[in-house]
Amino acid sequence: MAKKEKNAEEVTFTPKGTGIRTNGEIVRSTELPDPTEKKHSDLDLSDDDVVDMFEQMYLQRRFEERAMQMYQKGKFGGFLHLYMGQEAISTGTTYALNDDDDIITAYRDHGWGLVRGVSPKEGMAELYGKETGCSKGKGGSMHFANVDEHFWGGYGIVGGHIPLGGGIAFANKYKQNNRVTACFLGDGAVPQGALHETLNMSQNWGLPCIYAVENNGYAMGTAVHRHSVGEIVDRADGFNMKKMVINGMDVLTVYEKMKEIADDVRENSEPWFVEIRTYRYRGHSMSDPMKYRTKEELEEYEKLDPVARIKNYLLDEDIIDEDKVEEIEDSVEDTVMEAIDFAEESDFPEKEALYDHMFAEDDYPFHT
Amino acid sequence: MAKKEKNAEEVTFTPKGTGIRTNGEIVRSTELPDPTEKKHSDLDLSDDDVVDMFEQMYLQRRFEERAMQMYQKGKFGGFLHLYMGQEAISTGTTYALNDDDDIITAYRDHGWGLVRGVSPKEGMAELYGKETGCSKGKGGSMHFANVDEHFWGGYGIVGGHIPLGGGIAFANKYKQNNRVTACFLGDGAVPQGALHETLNMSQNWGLPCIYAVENNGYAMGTAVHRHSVGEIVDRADGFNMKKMVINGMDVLTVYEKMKEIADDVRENSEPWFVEIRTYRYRGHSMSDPMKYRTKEELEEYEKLDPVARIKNYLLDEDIIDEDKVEEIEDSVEDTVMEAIDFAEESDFPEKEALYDHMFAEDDYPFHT
Amino acid sequence: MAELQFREAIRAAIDEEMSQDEDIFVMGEEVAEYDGAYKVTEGLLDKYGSKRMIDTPISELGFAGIGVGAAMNGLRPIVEFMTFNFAVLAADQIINHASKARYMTGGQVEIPIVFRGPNASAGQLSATHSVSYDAMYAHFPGLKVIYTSEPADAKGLLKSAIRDDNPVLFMESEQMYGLKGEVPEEDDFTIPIGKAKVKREGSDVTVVAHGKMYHVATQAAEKLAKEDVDVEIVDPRTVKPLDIETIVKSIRKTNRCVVVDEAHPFGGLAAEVGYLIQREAFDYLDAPVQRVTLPDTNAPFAKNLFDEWLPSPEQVIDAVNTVTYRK
Amino acid sequence: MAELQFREAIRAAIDEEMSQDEDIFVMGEEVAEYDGAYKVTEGLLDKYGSKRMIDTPISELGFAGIGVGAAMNGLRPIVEFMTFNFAVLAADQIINHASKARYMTGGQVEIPIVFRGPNASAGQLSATHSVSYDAMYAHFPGLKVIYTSEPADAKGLLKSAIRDDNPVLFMESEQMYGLKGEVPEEDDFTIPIGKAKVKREGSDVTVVAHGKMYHVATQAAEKLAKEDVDVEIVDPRTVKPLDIETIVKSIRKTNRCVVVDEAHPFGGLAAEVGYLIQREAFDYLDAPVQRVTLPDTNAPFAKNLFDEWLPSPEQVIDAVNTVTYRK
Ligand SMILES: Cc1ncc(C[n+]2csc(CCOP(=O)(O)OP(=O)(O)O)c2C)c(N)n1
Ligand SMILES: Cc1ncc(C[n+]2csc(CCOP(=O)(O)OP(=O)(O)O)c2C)c(N)n1
Ligand SMILES: [Mg+2]
Ligand SMILES: [Mg+2]
Repeated sequence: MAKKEKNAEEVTFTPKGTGIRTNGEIVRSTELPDPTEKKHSDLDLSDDDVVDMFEQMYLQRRFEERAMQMYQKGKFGGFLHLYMGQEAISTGTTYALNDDDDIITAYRDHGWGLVRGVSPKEGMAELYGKETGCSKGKGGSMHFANVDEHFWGGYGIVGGHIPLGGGIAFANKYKQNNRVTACFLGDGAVPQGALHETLNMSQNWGLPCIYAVENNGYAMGTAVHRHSVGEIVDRADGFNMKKMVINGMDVLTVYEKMKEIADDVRENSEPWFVEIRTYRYRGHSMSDPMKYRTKEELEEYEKLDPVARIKNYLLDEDIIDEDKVEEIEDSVEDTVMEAIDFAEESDFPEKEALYDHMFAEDDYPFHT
Repeated sequence: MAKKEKNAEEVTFTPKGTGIRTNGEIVRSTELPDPTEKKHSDLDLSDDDVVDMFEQMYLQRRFEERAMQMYQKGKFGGFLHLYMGQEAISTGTTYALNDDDDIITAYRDHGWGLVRGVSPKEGMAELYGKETGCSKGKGGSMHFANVDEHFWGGYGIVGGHIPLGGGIAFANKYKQNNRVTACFLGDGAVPQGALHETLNMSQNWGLPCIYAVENNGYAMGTAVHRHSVGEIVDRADGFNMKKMVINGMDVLTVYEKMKEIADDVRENSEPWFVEIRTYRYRGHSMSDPMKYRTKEELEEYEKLDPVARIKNYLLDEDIIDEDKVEEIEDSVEDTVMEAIDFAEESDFPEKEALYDHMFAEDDYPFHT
Repeated sequence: MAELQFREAIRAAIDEEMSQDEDIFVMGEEVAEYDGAYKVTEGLLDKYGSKRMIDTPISELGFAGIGVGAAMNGLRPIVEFMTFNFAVLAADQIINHASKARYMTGGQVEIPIVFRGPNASAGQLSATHSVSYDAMYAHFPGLKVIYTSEPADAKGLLKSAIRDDNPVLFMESEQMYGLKGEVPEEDDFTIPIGKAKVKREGSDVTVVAHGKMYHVATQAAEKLAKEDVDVEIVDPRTVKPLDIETIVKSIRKTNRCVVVDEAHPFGGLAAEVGYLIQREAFDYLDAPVQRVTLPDTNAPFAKNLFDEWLPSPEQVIDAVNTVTYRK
Repeated sequence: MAELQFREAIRAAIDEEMSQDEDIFVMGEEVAEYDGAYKVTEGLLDKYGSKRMIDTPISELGFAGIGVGAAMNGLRPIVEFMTFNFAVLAADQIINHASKARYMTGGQVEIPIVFRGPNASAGQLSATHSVSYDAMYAHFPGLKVIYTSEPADAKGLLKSAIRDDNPVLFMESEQMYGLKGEVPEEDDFTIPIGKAKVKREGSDVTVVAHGKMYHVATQAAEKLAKEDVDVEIVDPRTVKPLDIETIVKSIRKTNRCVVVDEAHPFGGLAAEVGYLIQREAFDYLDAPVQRVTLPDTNAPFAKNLFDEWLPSPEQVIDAVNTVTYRK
């Protein structure tokens, strides 16, 4: 065969057509599937449920908007990864699951904590690194957790918590307690080997776990198609795993689909691989200049805002009126402001707390 | 939904129906696809080529049979993983590739070394840990290598060499030298995360690499379907990667298919994921009691012996006669016996060699 | 007391604990149907079934992490690595998750998990199968690390490890699995984690040695006894938390110390013990602490080089001669 | 000389070397289009294009291994880890492959690769983002490890690392990226790997400190100077191979030593240096070597605890007081 000589200029290790600066294009991958056409009543949700969903989502939104302000004022340090834009996922999922079903996620975890019982006070105090925080100030933004209510926490090593989710599901199957585990990960975690290893064992062993990717279009500055080949959901095909793509900007859709899936998992003890498409409104963390995406793209998604959407649904369906919405919003605002006061006033951990929670026993002889 | 209570006895983490002892069945996965119907001339192979293929395969077989004897006599130690039964793969592939195409494999590497220019003497001396060995006695059975002839060696961490194969292909693309890399791995390496990570980047970046699984039915004592869900080749689907299943017991088939694939890789700089089905005649290593498979299964595959098959082909097609076959076999036997003599008579490395090949420079100040 | 092989002592520890606690299970490559790559878990599948004896694919990162998750959620996993050389692939789950999740959640989760398997070299298995990993893990807070030298220690400490509510790395030696020793049979026989043991009393020099090196030290001590050098041997047994008091006590008596370690020199247990001795017993030392370790090279395959590479009784004797100024 | 930020010095080293050798390329997460998570590689995509500046997915094990394979096959990769905390996922490629392939093949392959990125903590980033990994890698034969404290050292040593035909781990500090210093501008300015530097002369006590801790040591020295304690500071710069001669020479003069290290105590650089000093300079020591390290706990998030956790100038002063018997 004749050798085909390639031009030096041609060689690149950027997937074709996706280089931001190398070819002037900004490419992103998520095409939102259609939201559900069902009304809440078709989904066996009461009016109160939907009102509560809105309140939960609005709380997540306001909590983070205020947290961002406090961060910018220098009230606390560390990373701050905001969940804004993705609240329909945490909320719809939590409604779809039983209260004793297990949830674990990555470091973008404020929404998950709040909807799973971390009080705004404990959450804000954790951001401030106070001893009253949900993780006693030991974890910070990336490590919200409320294990009593089956929220196992946020984890900061991308992909590292995926096997933990599998292990939680493993224990549930072992104990036959009928609990379903939902393990959320970012699109950026999909290329990690831990996913592949966990999916294989999960399918082989029939672990009752939903592996759900919150595909928000980017891993830091890298658009999905630049880091992962093909469509994310298709990773399931390699393992004959059940799969679904879900619109993550509509809480009713997330609720409907995640409920279907959770029922199936509970019934058959077989895992699912789910891609929930959504959008991250803010930068990756507070220091991100966001050059990798256009203003237009952001604006397009802001029009689809999941919090505004459920609010409008409430109004359009005459479930509550503008006054009631305002009342809810005000009360959420009060809650968040109280949380800030609480965090400000709480104490930092005692010095000795440095050595707490390292080991189960309290007389461990620390090395010096 | 009503809770479905499962019986404690039912819970198991062995894929259904595959427990050897738990349900009395021994299950294996590989169904051989049909071999090619083409004759060697249809494949542009000369008579001499096929004779040479036979000779190469017979050399690999006799080399290992004799090595096994020497090992049992206590002539050398360490692991000894025998390739017997899989010789059609190394041989057919080497014929299908250009001489400067790159090959890398795992620790079951004797056949690959021999067919890629490790002389029987250097190979046997390596098993003996002599300084005349191909890897100067530093590597042993698991680390045959002949980098001058683009055989990058055997590697002992299951799955660990997969990214190395990708990297070799990466460098070839970078240098636009038109070389194709063939990265062989065992079925047991398929569940390693390194595969998943490497496949994603390879497809995304268009690396000219064939990832070829030698599915010999088992990873140690674990049948394929017990460690990997579904069909191995389908792992490609998650990445939209080109794929193929190949009969690995027939050298002409391996040659035909690997050539097609190598041509495609060279033409398009796109990777392939290939499952070559074969059988391991011996235990995993020398200490394996082989309780995980039946005598019948082994016998069934021994009837398909790739070395006997190409020999019969030579005779059936009247390419050479029985006398010539015998002559070749005798000469191979002589070669192997000379290799043993050579290994026996070679010296062990000098004591100082302990510090050789640690660093590129020879004045590295070793820590004490 | 019964005379048991090392592997039998380990198996007995696992078996006794499993029979008392339904939440204990074993997972790893070839642990069940194959009866264990080195037959440590032989017979346990028949006894406990495939719910509690679980064969995994070759996915060290994945199954280590599934173990950690299962431990968080109420089980007590024993995760076997075919060797700790392969556990390097799982390092993220051990270092970033098992050792940290309790702390990061302010104590909301417990992680009662044992990671076990052979450590270090086992004859001519070449560079990737021969490294000792006890010191590496001991470096990281939140992990307990054990590497024993005798069957009784193994049984008593493994039982303690399984009962411990923290992550414990329990290291063994492929080459010692056949070694026999007297082992107490009582169900509640345990040895506390973090206690060294003076295994040979002597007055001239303290040799600190654990795991496989304990036996190298013993051989050296026997030879030295013939030359009237009276060696005291302290076996730390637990690497972390390290019982430095027992070691220092011995040095106060002998005033000299050699540490024998199957790891490479830089930052291994020998470095740590040597540093601590000079800090804690400076005024008692009549000579600098010497160490006998692997050289700073990878494991070679060739038999003669491999023998050269592994610490030998002769090297220990030389080091003792140095600290006693005999030669 | 030019006054450069640390990140600029690193960038200059990469840029100068890339411009001289076509085979050098950079790969890692966000190194190209994003200009680097910490802007170290800013502008290099524009200059060298997407063939040589390569964004990877979050697949540390995979891209580290692709780097090693590419190095074997003739290229000279610079692999960036967003931090060495994430490189734990790639440990198998560094420990089992990069450091061993040359040896196992009897010298048939060379692996001229640099793994670089920030090491250790960077403020309140919690437990999984705060660990120092230099000593861990220094433990394993076949790797060179560098962790510098000043821009000029960084530039000179990174250039040497890129030119080196062996695997080198080059560690930086997120918190030092903005630190400024005078940096030689010549294209052929390099600093040899494995040479420590006496950065402050003094006669009362030797403080050994590298990386971020060098600056903690400097602050301590300045305060101590006011109390007429004359501190000599030795910066090893290269962790492996370690230049113990320069350190010992200093101790022969001062007879006292404190090692400051950003790692945990067990088996860290401080342990190794402390052990070696007692072995090599026993008769010169007027006091046991003391170390100032992180405590044996994970990194806490809370600001007050984090500050408590990180070694401080006060702790260094206390340790100096101890070895000088001042208090
Ligand atoms: C193993 C590892 N590698 C790299 C990082 C640095 N990092 C933190 S978040 C992130 C991007 C993750 O993106 P994605 O999973 O899509 O989550 P998102 O931020 O969009 O929620 C990276 C690279 C890390 N924390 N862990
Ligand atoms: C990371 C790692 N885990 C475990 C092992 C131990 N081990 C060596 S070979 C092997 C089985 C591999 O099977 P396969 O990949 O199918 O290759 P085959 O032996 O059939 O050629 C195992 C578990 C290893 N060498 N490396
Ligand atoms: Mg994302
Ligand atoms: Mg196999």
